[in-house]
Amino acid sequence: MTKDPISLDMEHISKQFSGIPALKDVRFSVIGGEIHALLGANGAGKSTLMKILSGAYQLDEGTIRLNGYKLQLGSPREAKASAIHCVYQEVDAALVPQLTAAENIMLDQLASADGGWWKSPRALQQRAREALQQLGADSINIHRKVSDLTLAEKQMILLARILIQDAKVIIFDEPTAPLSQEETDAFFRIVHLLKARGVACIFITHRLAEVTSHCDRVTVMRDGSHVFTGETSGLTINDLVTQMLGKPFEEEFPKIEAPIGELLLEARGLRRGGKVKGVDLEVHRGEVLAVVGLVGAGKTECSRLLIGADSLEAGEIRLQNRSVRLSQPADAAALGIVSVPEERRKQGILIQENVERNLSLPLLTRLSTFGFVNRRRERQLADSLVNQLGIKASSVKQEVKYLSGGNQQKVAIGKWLETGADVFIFDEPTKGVDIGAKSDIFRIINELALAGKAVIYFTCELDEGLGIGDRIAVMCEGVIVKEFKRGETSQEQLLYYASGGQEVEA
Amino acid sequence: MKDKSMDFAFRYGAIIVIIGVIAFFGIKLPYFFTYSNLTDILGSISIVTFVAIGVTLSLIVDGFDLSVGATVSLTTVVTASLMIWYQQPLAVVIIVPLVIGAVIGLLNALLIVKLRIPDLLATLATMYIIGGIHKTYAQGYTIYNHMQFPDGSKAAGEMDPTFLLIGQGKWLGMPISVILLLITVAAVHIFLTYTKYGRQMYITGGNEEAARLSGIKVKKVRTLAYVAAGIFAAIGGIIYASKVGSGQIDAGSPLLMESVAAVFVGFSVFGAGKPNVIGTFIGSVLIGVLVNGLTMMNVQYFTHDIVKGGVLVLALAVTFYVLNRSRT
Amino acid sequence: MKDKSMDFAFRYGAIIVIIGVIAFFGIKLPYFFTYSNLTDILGSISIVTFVAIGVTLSLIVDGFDLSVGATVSLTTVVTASLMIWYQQPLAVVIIVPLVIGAVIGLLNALLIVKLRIPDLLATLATMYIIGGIHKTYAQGYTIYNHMQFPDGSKAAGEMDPTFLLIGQGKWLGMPISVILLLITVAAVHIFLTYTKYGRQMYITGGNEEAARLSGIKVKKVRTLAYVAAGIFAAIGGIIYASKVGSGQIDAGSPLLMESVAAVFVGFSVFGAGKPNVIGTFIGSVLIGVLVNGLTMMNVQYFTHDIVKGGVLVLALAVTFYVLNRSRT
Amino acid sequence: GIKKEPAASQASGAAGETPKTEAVTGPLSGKRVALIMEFNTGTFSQQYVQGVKEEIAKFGGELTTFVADNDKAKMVSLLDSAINQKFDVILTDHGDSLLEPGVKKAVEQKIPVVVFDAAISVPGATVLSQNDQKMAELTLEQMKKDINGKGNIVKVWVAGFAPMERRQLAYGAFLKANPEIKEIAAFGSAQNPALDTQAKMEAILKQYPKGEITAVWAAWDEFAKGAARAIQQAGRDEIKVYGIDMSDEDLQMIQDPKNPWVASAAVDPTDIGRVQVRYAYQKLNGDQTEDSVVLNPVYVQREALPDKQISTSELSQYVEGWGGSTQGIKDWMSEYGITAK
Ligand SMILES: Nc1ncnc2c1ncn2[C@@H]1O[C@H](COP(=O)(O)OP(=O)(O)OP(=O)(O)O)[C@@H](O)[C@H]1O
Ligand SMILES: Nc1ncnc2c1ncn2[C@@H]1O[C@H](COP(=O)(O)OP(=O)(O)OP(=O)(O)O)[C@@H](O)[C@H]1O
Ligand SMILES: [Mg+2]
Ligand SMILES: [Mg+2]
Repeated sequence: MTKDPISLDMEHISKQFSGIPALKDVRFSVIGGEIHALLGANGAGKSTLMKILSGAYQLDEGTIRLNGYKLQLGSPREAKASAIHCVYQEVDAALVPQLTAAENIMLDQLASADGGWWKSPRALQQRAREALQQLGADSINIHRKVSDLTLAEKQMILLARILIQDAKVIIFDEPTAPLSQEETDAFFRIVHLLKARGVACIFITHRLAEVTSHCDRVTVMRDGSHVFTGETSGLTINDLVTQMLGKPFEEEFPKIEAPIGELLLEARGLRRGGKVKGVDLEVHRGEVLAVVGLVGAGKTECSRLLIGADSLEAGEIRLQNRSVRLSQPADAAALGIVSVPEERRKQGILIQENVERNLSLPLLTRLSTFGFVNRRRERQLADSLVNQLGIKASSVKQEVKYLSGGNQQKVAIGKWLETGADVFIFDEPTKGVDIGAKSDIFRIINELALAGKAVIYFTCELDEGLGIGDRIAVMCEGVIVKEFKRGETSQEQLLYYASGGQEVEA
Repeated sequence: MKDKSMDFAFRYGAIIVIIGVIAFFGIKLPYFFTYSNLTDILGSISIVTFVAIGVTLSLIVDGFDLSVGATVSLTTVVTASLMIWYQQPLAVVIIVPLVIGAVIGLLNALLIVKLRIPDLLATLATMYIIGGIHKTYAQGYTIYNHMQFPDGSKAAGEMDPTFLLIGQGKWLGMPISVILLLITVAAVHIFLTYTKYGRQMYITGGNEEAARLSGIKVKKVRTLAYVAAGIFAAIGGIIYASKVGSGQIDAGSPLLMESVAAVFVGFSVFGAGKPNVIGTFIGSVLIGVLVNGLTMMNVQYFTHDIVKGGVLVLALAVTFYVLNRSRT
Repeated sequence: MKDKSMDFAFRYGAIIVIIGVIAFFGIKLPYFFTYSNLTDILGSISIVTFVAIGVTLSLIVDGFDLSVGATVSLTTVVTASLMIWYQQPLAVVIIVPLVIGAVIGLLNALLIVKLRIPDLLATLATMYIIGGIHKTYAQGYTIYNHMQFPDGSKAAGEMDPTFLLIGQGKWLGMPISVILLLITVAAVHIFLTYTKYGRQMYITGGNEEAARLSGIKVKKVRTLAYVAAGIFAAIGGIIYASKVGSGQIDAGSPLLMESVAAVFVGFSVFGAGKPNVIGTFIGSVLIGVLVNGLTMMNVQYFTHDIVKGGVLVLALAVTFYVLNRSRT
Repeated sequence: GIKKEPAASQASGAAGETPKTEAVTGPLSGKRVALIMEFNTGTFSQQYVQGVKEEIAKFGGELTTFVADNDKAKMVSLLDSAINQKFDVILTDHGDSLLEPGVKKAVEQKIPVVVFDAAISVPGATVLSQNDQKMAELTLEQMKKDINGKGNIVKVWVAGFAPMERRQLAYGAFLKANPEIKEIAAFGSAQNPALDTQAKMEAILKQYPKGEITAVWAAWDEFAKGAARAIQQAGRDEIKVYGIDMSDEDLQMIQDPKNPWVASAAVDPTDIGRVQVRYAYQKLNGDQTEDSVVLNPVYVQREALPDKQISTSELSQYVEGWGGSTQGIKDWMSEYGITAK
C-alpha cells in the first residue's frame, strides 16, 4: 500500500446515447480511504458515470486521472488493470447462471491474462469459501449453480468476488437494494474494512439513511449534471432530497384512509416447496395489506402463488367466498387478480417493446374487434395512462428499456389499471426506485384503495409497510407469524417478529 | 446525417441487395422479366415458402422447428397414398395430411411446452421419428399411380386430376399454388401485425416469463405456433404431391435448410431484425430468383451454392453490421 | 427423499437409458459384446464424434456451427486431391486441410464476432458457400486413385498407404481412428474442465456480458472456439478421406444432424444440462450402438430412425422433465 | 386395407411367382447374407432389394440389410461390421472405390463378395455393373436419329457418382463425334432432384424459347422425370426427353403419349438383384466366377410399348432382354428351382 491515499478524478465527462445526452460535463472525484456516496433520482446518470469509470462504456468527452496520471479505459479489463472494480446494479449482468457459485466468485481469476493456465477446481473453491466467510455469508453452498440462488445471494457472490481483488477503487452500484438488514450490516462492515485498507469506495444507493450513517462524502447528480459535492456530516436526509429533486420534498408516505369494504381475497394454508409453509391471509376492498418480512422469508414465492404463477402444493385461494383454481397467471388476471412482480426488467415489463405495447398488453382483448387491435384506441389508452401516472418517456413509442427504473415500474403497474382488476399484488415495487417515483407509486396505491380495490403489498422495507398498510402482516420462514392493525406497531416490533422472535406473552 | 444513412442502410440494405440481384439478371437475361418466367419462379418457391412460413411462426415464439422437412416428407407420401392406395375422396386427401401436420405440431408442443425439452433438441428427435415413420409407411417406395407392389399386384388408384390442379394448374397464367401462397402470406401478415393473437405471439417470443405474468396463456400460444408450423409444412407436403404427381420418399429433407435460409434472409428485410412473414416471402423469392437466373446464365451447377451463400452473407452483413452499430 | 430420487433421475436418467439399450442388445445378440464388434462401433462413430466435438465447442460459447458438415466435405476432397492430383507428402496432406478448417472457423468468427451476424444465420451462409466451393474445386467429381478426368486423361497419384492407416489401420485390434478419438476426448475434457481457457469458454457462453465485464477477451475466446470447431471438422474430413480411401463429394452433409444429435444427447448425460465433451462422446456411442444393434437384429432399416428418435426423446425427457421440476 | 389390382396373369419372370413358403433345404440353405446399401429409398432401390430378397429366399438364405443412408463413411463401417459378424455372403450396392479395403478384407477371410455398381477391382470379388457407357450410347444414338443429327440439346447431369461419371464419358465422346449437336445448357442437382430439376428446366425453357431446344438428355431417371414435368407443363411438346435407368414408376411416364420422355435405357433393377445373388451362391458352391459381370441394358422406347398401361414385370413381353435375365444361372441351381428357361 502506498503512503499517500490514492486520488481519482473525473473531469468534464460527457456521454450521449444515440444523440441523447446522458451525462453533461460531469465532474466527480474520490480519494482512498473514504466512502463516497453518489446520489440522484432514477435516470440521473449515476450508473452511466460509473460504467465509464469501470470501462464498460466509452466516454465521449472528458478525462479520468488516477493519482494525476491520465487513464485510458477502453474496456473493463483495462479498468481492472488500474485496480478499479465495480459491482454492477444489474446483478445478472455480471453472473454466469450455469456455473457454480465458486466459479462465479473466482471469475476474475479465471479471466485474467496472467497466472497459470491450470485451474484446479479445488483451489478455486477453497478461496471462494474463504471470501464468503469474510462476508459472513458462508451459508451459501458454493457448489450450487448461480441460477438457483436468490437475488440476495447473487449480490453476495458479487461482493465476494470484489473482496478477493487487490482493488484501489470499488464502485458499488445499489448493492444494498436486495439485501436484508443483517446482510446490509455485514456489507457495511466489509466496506468499512476496505476503507480502512485505503480503498476508495463509491457507493450508489436510494436509501438515504445509509448515506448519512456510513458515508464520508456525497455527490449528487440531477439530469445528467453534477449538482453538489460535500461532507455528509451536517447534512440531513431532507437536504439530500432537496438536492436530488431540485426542490424541497415534504411527505414521504402520505397515506390516505379509504373505506374498507367486503372480504375479497382469502388464502388458506398456502404451501409450496420449502419457501411457503402454510400462509393464511385475507384482504378486503379498499384495504392495503402490507406483508413484511426479511429477504428470503418467502414473500416472492407467496405472491407468485396468489396469481397462479406457480402451482399450489396445498391450500386454497378464495375470491369473494368462492374457491378458485389458478393454473396460470392468465386465470388470475381473468378473475381480477393481478401482480407487479419483483424482477421488473425480466418479469414486469417487456423491455424490447415500446411503452404503448406494454401498457396495452392485458387489454388487447378489449381493444380488439374480431381479434384486430384498434390502434387508435390503443394509442388513446397509452396516452391517458402516461399522463395519469406521470410516466416520463419521449413518446409512447419509446422502448421501455431506455426508461429509468422508476418509470419502468410505473409502466409495470399502469398496464393493469384499466383492466378492472380488483386485487393488486405488489412485490417490492420500490426496489431501485428513487424517492420521487416512490411517492408516485404510493399515490397510485392510495388511489387504488380509494377506488375500492384490494392491495397486497409485499416488502422487506419495514417502514414502507408501516406507512402504507391498513394491516401489517409479518412473514417469517414461510408463514405469517403476526398481524397488526395500522398504528399498533413499530419498526422494532416488526423486525423482532420478522427475524423469528416469538410472542413473549404467549 | 450519418445516423440517417445508417438507418437507411439497415432498413433497405437487404432489399437493395435483392433488387440489385434482380436487376442484374434482368439486364443480362432477355427472358428474365417475362410474366411467365416470373410466375415460374414463384411457382418453384411455393412449397418451400409454405414450409418457411411455418418456421417463421415457430421462430416468432422463440422456438425452432427442425421437424418441418420430415413433416413434408410424411404428408406428401400420405397424400399420394390416400389416392393411390385407398382411393379416398378429395376432401379426405386434403384433410388427413393437415391433421397429421397438426398432430406433429402437438407432439412437438408436448415435448417442448409440457416436458420442457429445448426446442432444437425436441424437434430434432421428432425429425428422426417422423422421418422413420414415413419411410416405414411407404416401405421406401415412391408412391405413384398404379404402383406395383412387391408381390406383383398393383395399386388400384391414381392421383385425382382435380388434386393435381393445386400444384400444376394455372389461372390467368398464374400457378394456383402461387395464388394460394400469396393469399396465405397476406393473411399471415395481417394476422401477425394487426391481430391480438399475432401480437401475443411476438410478445411470448420476446420474453416468455413477462408475457405469462401479464396474463398471456403462453403455453397455448406456443402450442398453437407449433401446430401452425406443422400445418404449414403439411400444406407444403400436399402441394409437393400435387406438383410432382406422386408421393416421393424423403422429399422434404432438403426443404429444411432452404426454408431456414429464406426465413433468415427475411430477418434482414426492411430492417425487421426479427422473424416476419413478408421478409420470409422475400427471402424465398430471392432464393428462387438466384436459382432461376443462374440456371439461365448456364452457370456451373456447383457454383450456385457459392452465390446463394454469398448473397445471404451480404444481406445479413449489411443488416446486422448497421443494426449493431446503431445499438452501441 | 423425493428430492434425492429426482436428483438421481436427473443425473443418471440418460445414462440408465443408454445402459438399458446396451444391455438389451447384449442379451439379444450373441456377437454384440465381442471385442471386435465394440471396436467396430467405436470405429463407426469416430468421424461423427470429431465433428461433434467441434459442435460442442461452438455450443459452449453459446454459438452454433451449421457449417461443420460442409467443412468435412471440403477437407475430405482437398485431402484426397493433395495425394491424387498433386502427390504431396504426408505432412502437407495433413496440414493443409487443418489450415482450411481453421480458416473456415476464422471466416465464421468474422461474420459472427465482428459483423455480429447471429450464429445460425452466419454459419448457414458459410455452409452454402463452402458446399459450393468444394464442389467447384472438385468439379463435382469424386476424387479416387488414378481418377479419369473429363478430357480422358488420368490422375497420376493415389492415396498414400501410410495415410490410409489413420482410418483403416488397427493397433491391438483397436482402430487407430478410435485411439485418436479417445485421446482427443480426454484432452478436450481436461482442457475444458481444468484450464483457464476452458473455463473462459464456459463463462463466455454462459453470460457474454459478465465475461466481458470481468475482463475476458470474449471476441478472442469465441473466435478460437469457431476455429477449433473448424479444425475438428477438418480432422473429421481427414479421417473420412482415409477411411473411405477417396475424396467423396458432399460427404459431410449427413454428419451435421448426426453430430448435433450426439451433442444434444450429451446434454443429458450426468445431468450436465450444458454442452460437454464426455457427454458428446457418450451420445455418439449411443447412436453408434443403436445403428449396430438394430442392424444386427435385422430390424427394418426404416424403423431405425424411429428408434433413434425415440431414445433421444426418452433421454431428453427424463433429463429435462426432472431438471425443470426441481427448478420451480 | 390397400386397394390392389391382382398381379397381371400373364406376368412372366420370377416376379410373378411368390417365393416358396416352405423351408428350403439344400446344401446351401440357411446362409446368412449381408446386403450393404449406400441408400435404399426410391423405387429403383426397392425393386433391386426385391430381386435380392426373392433370390435369396429361393436358396433358403437369410438376408440382413445394412443401409448407410448416403453417408459413405458409414458404409465403410457397415461393411467392416458385416465382415466381423462373419456373414456367409456379402453383397454391396453402390458406394464406389471406398469399398475396396473392406472387400479385400472379406476376400482374405474367404467371404464371397459380389459388388454392384462400384468401380473397384479386387481379385476374387465379383463386380456387377450396368453397362453405363452402353446405356448412354443407346439413348444418345436414338436421340441423334430422332433429331436428324443436329440440334441444341440440354444435359441434366451431376458428377460425384461413379455411374454418372461413366455416362458422362460416353456423352463427351458423343458430342465430339457429332459437332452439329450442341450442348446449350447443363445443370443438375443431386439434392432434391424431383423439384430442383423441374425448377431449373423451367428457367431453361424460358431462356430458350420455342425452337431453340431440340432435345433433353438426362443421365438419370430422376432428372428425366423433373425435366419432363417442366416441359409438359410449359406445353413445349416439341422437346423430347431421353433418360437412363428405369423403374416401374418411370415406365408409366414413357408410356404416356403426352409425356415428353420417350425413351430410356436400363437394366431391370429386380434382375440386378437376382443376378447378384446367383453369383454369390456360385461362389459359395465353389464355382469359378469371373471378376467382372456386365449387365447389358435394354433400350425401351414408347413405340415398342402397348397402349394399355403395364408394369416392369410385364415389360419382358414387349421389350426383349428385359427381366428374366439368365445371367449367373448354373445347372445345379435347379435344385432350388432356378432354371434358365
Ligand atoms: N445503453 C443505453 N442506451 C440508451 N440510453 C441509456 C443507456 N443506458 C442508460 N441510458 C439512459 O441514460 C440515462 C442515465 O441512466 P443511468 O442508468 O445512468 O441512471 P441512474 O442514475 O443509474 O438511474 P437508476 O437510479 O435508475 O439506476 C437514462 O435516461 C437512461 O435512459
Ligand atoms: N428453489 C429455488 N430455486 C431457485 N430460485 C429460488 C428458489 N426459491 C426461491 N427462489 C428465488 O429467490 C428469490 C427470493 O424468494 P423468496 O420468496 O424466498 O424471498 P422473498 O421473501 O420474496 O425475498 P425478497 O425480499 O428478495 O423478495 C425469488 O426471486 C425466487 O424466485
Ligand atoms: Mg443505475
Ligand atoms: Mg421477493
